[in-house]
Amino acid sequence: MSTLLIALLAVPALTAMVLWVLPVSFADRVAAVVGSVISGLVLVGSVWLWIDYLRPADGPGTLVGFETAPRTLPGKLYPFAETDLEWIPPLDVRFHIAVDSISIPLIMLTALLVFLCCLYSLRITPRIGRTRSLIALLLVIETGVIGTFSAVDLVLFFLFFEVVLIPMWLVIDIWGDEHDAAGRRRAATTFVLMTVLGSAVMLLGFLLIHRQAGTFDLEVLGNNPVAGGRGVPLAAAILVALGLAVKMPLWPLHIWLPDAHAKAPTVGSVLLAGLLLKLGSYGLIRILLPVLPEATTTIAPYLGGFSTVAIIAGSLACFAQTDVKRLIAYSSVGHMGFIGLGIATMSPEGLSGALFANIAHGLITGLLFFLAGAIKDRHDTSDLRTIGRALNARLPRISGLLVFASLASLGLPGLAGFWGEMLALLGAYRPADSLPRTTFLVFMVIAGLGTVLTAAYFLRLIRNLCQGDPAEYPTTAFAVDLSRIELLTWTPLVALTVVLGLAPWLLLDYWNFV
Amino acid sequence: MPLVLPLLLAVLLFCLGVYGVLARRNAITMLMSFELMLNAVNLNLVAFDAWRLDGLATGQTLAVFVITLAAAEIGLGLAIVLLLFRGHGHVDADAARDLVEQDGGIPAADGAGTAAGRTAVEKGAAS
Amino acid sequence: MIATTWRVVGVGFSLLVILAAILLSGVEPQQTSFPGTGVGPDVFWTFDLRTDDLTVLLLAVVGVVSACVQVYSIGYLHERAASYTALVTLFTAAMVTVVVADSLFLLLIGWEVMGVCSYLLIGHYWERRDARSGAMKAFLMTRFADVGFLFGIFVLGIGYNTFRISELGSGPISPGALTAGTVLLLVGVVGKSAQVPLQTWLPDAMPGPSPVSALIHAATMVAAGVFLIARLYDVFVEAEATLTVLAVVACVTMLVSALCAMAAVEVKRVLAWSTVSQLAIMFAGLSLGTEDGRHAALFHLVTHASFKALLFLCAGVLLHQVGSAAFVVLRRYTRRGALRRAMPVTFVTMTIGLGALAGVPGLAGFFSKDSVVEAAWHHARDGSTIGWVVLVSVCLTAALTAFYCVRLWLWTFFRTPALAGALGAFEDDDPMADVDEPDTSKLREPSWLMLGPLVLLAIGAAGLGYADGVHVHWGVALVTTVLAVFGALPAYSLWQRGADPRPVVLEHEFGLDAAYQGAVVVPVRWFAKLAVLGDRDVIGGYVRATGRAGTLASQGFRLLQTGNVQTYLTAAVIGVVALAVLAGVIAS
Amino acid sequence: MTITWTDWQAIAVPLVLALGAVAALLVDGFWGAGSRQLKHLCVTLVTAGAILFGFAFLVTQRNSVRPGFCRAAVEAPAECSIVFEPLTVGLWAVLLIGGLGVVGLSTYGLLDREIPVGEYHFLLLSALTGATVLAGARDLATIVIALEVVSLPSFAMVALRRDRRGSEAALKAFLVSVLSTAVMLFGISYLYGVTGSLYLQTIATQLPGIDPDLRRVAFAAGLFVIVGFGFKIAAVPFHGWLPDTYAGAPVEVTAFLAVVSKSAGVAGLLVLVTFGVAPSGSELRTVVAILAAVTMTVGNLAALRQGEAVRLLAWSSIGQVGFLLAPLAVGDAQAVVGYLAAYVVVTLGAFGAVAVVQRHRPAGLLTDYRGMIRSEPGLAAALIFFLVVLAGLPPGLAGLFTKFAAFQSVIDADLLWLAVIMAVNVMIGLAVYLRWIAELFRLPAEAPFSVDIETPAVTVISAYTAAAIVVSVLPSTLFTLIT
Repeated sequence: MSTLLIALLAVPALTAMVLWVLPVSFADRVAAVVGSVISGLVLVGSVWLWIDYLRPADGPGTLVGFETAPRTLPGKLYPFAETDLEWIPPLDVRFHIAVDSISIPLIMLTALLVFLCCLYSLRITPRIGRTRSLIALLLVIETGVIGTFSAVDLVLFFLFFEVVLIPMWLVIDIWGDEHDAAGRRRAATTFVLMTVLGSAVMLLGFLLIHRQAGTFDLEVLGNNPVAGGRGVPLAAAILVALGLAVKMPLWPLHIWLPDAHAKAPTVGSVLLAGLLLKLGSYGLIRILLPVLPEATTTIAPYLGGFSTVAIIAGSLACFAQTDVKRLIAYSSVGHMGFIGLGIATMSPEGLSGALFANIAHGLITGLLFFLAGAIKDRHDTSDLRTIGRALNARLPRISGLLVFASLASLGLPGLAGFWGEMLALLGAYRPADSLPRTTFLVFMVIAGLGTVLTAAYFLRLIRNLCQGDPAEYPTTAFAVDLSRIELLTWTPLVALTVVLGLAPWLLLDYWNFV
Repeated sequence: MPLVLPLLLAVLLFCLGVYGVLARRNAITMLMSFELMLNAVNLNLVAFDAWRLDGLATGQTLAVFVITLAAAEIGLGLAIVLLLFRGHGHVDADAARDLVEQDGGIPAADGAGTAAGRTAVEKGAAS
Repeated sequence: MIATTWRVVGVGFSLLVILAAILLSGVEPQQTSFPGTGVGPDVFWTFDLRTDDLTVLLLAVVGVVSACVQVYSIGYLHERAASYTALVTLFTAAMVTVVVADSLFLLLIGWEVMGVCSYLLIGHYWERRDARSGAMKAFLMTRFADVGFLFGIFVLGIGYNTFRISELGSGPISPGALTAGTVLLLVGVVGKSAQVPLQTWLPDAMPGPSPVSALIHAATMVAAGVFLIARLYDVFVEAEATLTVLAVVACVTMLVSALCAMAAVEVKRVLAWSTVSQLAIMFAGLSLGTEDGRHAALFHLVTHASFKALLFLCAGVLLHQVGSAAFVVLRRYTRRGALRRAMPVTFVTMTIGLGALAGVPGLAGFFSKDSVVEAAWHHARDGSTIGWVVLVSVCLTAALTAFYCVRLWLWTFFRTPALAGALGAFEDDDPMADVDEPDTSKLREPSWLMLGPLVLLAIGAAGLGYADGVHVHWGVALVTTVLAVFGALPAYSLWQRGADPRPVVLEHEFGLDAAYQGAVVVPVRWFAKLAVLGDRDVIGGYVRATGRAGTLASQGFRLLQTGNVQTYLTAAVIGVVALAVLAGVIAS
Repeated sequence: MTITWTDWQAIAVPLVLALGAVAALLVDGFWGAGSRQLKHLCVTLVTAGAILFGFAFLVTQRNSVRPGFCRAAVEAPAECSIVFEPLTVGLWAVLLIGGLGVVGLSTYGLLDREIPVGEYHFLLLSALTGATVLAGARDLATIVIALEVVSLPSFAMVALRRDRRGSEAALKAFLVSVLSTAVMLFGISYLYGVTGSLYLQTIATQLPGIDPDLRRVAFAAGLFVIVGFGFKIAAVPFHGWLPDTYAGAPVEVTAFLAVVSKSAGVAGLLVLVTFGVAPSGSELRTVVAILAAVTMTVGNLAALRQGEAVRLLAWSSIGQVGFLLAPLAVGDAQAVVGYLAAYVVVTLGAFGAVAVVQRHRPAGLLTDYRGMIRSEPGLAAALIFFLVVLAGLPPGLAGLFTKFAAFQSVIDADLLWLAVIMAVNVMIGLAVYLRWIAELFRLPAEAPFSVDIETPAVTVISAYTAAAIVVSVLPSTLFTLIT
């Protein structure tokens, strides 16, 4: 029984309830403050959890480091802060949550992004108002995401996976692009329907696993994986992978993503890209690899192939985008492709890379979407052609940050985006022994070219948006460059991007797979 | 008498009943057709009972039940038809169509219904 | 205020680098351990540093050049100075990182940060179209090459089972992996150092501020390629095939770029091509695979750093004071020697620089180039084909270099005795331009902040040749000098006739840009459209069709709801029959 | 010698319900000219009392097995007509919950209409009696009679308002139902002919060893019986009457049809499939599976474009039945009962909320619900919760886990194709309910629905909500209805 972890789950959800119970006018005023405080507490709690995890069991001393960190099977859960309660015995479902070095960083990322979103909402909210509900929904999403990252029971995983759907749908549907009501509704509905179909398919996979192994418990399943690479295990692996691929999203199941991101409000985009996509990749690592190792081997080349296509197709699509939020959304497709490739290699390098890229992408794309939102708010459109060029002259600081975030996103060594992609490629250079190496070498080369494409479209974005003759694009009368709240919100993201880029061992040390 | 004769008759009766139900507009005729169908059932039951030499005469017992049941149904049915007549002035089953959906559904402007998959992918993005 | 702070930081950092070089010189090679990290059982890397002679040498070069550039920039650049200075400092720091790294990944960080800094600095004047596209091109081409570089790191690191540079080369590795790894590294080097076939970005990077060009061409970025091969020389020497490739690339590059330089009509562009050419000479030296060759290459690196930095800073002065470095513009100011007279220091230092570049005996370039030739000669004498190829190429290049140096010098500072309008004269050189004389009265030397570095570097360009201990192989010296004279004479003769023939193929720089445009950029655009169309019309089409099918089905089912109870009954009976048939099918 | 012997406790609940029905009628009949309101209260209390007795009985006897009307058979266990056993407990619990819910629903709204209170409750309890008997019945004769006892009162209830719409709705339901009875009886007659018995248990033992020539007859007969129930539960293609009848009947009666009548049908079908005509491995189960697939798909798809709340609920209830049929097809009683229980609770809740709105906005369009989250937050929140449970998404865990159980039983029975269709239908179903939820959230609304909701309504809907929340937090209660 771990009070801390349960508190991390319960506090945001309960706060959301309280917010909804409070009278509207009052709650609208205090929502952002309450949300910031609560999500700040959650952030502190999650960091505390991490420190707690690193502290060796035998009394105080130095934290665990690379040499001392235990070697673990890839993706397998080594539970910490465990809570295991009986819940629905007839269905063999338990309320079993625990965390380990794979999930805590993601939980910290979740807490951080939600905290920043709440903080951002202190000053900047969508025009339509209804701040109370927005903050409450953000907190519910936080619960769902943290729950997914800490679920040990497959059904619980599925449950938390679904928790975020309706809140996110509402966030897009209500607070989305105010100029395009039909479009935002469509985007929201497409998002929620595709995801729900994916998760239902994933559930089928879980049930097949249960039929084969007789349990939903990841801990047990990790110790006794489902053997066999054909038949039922294969079907289970395919179904689970399909379901998670929708969420991730892997090409060609990504079709919901550009619309959803483009139409969502700023905080919605940030959470969608920063957190929700991670649920898919986390699931692949946590469920597919340790539970269905042999079946995963069978599908890994296909997973890798689709990921590689995602890298190329996502990057190429970015070239033809005229909407800055859409462009960033498509860039996520490419980046998630790297994560998929890393997972598909089933090698320690690839997995660590995927995990690192998860975190890095959350930070960087979060920042990018914040910036895109800021630019959109200032111009009342996210269309590149309408916004015009020469942002360097009009909004120098925001523009500078955009350049920074773009560079980080294109995988500049020394910033967080690099290590994950580098390790994914390294994993593809030397995939697990059971996988066809030549295939993965081809993937590696194509993905490598994908990094060039990534660089190219980001440079194109910078060129078309930040640079240009300022004389042609006069300064907007009341456009403010980088307000205080924006600075406050984005600084942590920038700082962490740099810190993780220069000191990857802060995370990599603890993913020490065999 | 071979078993097949009553069975055949029963099938004929039943089909006649089905035809009546489907083809006749008058509600009372329809009720009568139902009677035909139920009587086909009774015929079947009695025939099987005899064929089986059932010591408990289950089939015949059930036949009695069915007769009762038919009476109850017709009773209620006639009451409903009466009500229909009071309201509509006729007893044509196919003319009672007040309850058909009137509005033709929701207006198309409300996009949510059709949004199951309609994505505005790349609206003008290629340009 | 912020700009001032950054300037202090920048200059201070450069001085610090120099100080470090001084302190470290002569110290035993050593390594400093830093924490590392890794994944899995056998991939582990650290962020170790190392210092040895090579480090010290490069540190000194980097420190001096960047100090000069920083000081020069104070006078040169005024707009957006803070970000500019910060980036230059970061640029220097990145190069220092490359130089001191003992970890391939740390090296890669420096390597790519340099790329980004160069991108941002080339695009410093982002209002200008050529600056924007040049910057983008520079970054993308080097980035492309860096992918190869990264893969090379993979191959070598996994092959040797270490990512520590000092441990590379020791230990077993399969010949295939060795060759593949080194060739892939070479791809990165080719991109970074702008060798054929990735040479086109460097001339296009010229819209950047001149001091940045000086930094890129002399001490950082392009020099990093040479440094890397020198650093990993043990590994490269093992891989003969790679060295052959390097030699071919170097020889082709030095000739091609020298030819391009002969046709360029802008001072900075000429200098850019000459950089490519000179770097190729260094690579040629390295490709010999001998200790002599390496030494010669590094020697040339140092001298080249001084005279090329000098030349770019001089070009910067021209740009700063005159407003342009194009021959066309400069020629108007050369009438009656205005330029020469108004800016004597610039004239003299630039002359020294060009002399050094052309290999005028006694100046730095002369010695260092000769040492390469000599190393090639020694190697060729031992029966190596590579040696011969390098020898011939470098000699030819010497002649070509002399040609374009003289051409540059004459056309910039001296008035043509002949009338305008001769063969190949500058097209937009209007004969009437003689009439309206540009106002030369305002031409004057820039402030000493800018001249100081010039003088310092000029001293280096003149004197560095003696730093290595005077060692002249008279035969080689004679040959190269004669060749240089042979190269210089036609240039003089043409100038005297007022002619400047520029073959189309050279003006178009062998058409490589157009080829890349057609082979890479256009297809990528096509594919981008295809990707978007595919998303919209194929994948999205399926999704939309699903939605529409759902709607249609919904409508259809609603149509079946006629309100007629007999319809319902009929449907039900049909359903029963259908189920019966279906059941029959299943049962049988 | 006794031919049959019986444990009278086995039929205690139906008996009390029947007595309650008579009592309600009597109270109404002898009331005189007193306060109508008081009379309503009295009748309601009588009805509720009878149902509550049923609950009490179930709670005390939940683990016992009590056969009724049994006779000894040769070399076999005794054949019984009614058995009180865990499955019966579960089904009765669901039915009684539904009945009580409808009674609660009828506490507001009835008084305003021209609906006779006494008759209404009499019919309600009668139908409930039939339903409980049906759930416990173990022979075909009892099943048929019980089914009629459920059906006939329902039609009377539909027509109770005695207007044009009511009579048409009743006629449609009636005609379809009579046809279904006839078809079912026709099938039963053949089943009897083939096996020589009406006891499910005997039929089940006889069927596998049957003469191959007769197998096809038996198969068709079983099919007819199942089809008969297909009418009752409105499985596609026997569903045509349902939307019209739902739309024509008073909302309370609609709720009754959707909850009690439908549950009774499902209960009967469950009994039939698991104990009699379609033993494990029978091809008839495949037919049921196909019915399930078609029903859920058509129901959900047709609901996609509905603009009226009641019709949307009608179509969605067809979709829900499809989901119910899926575990039924594989004979997983636990999943069926769990699903049914959750469905009953939230359907009642949804109809309760609809009843409140419909009283003031008779058109009952979805657009009438626009912006209710702001104008009537409590009611809207409850309605949203019910819809979310129906869709099977968090926070509606009751719906989620019952769907989950359905998936599980289908997967465990190797019907992957059905599972995939179910997965697709989860998506379509969500699309259906989201449209409604979206309306509720949409702001600003021009004239949002806002009234003072009557206290009984608030109480009843709160109770449903509380129940739904409880089963959402502790979904295991749903599955422990059958121990």
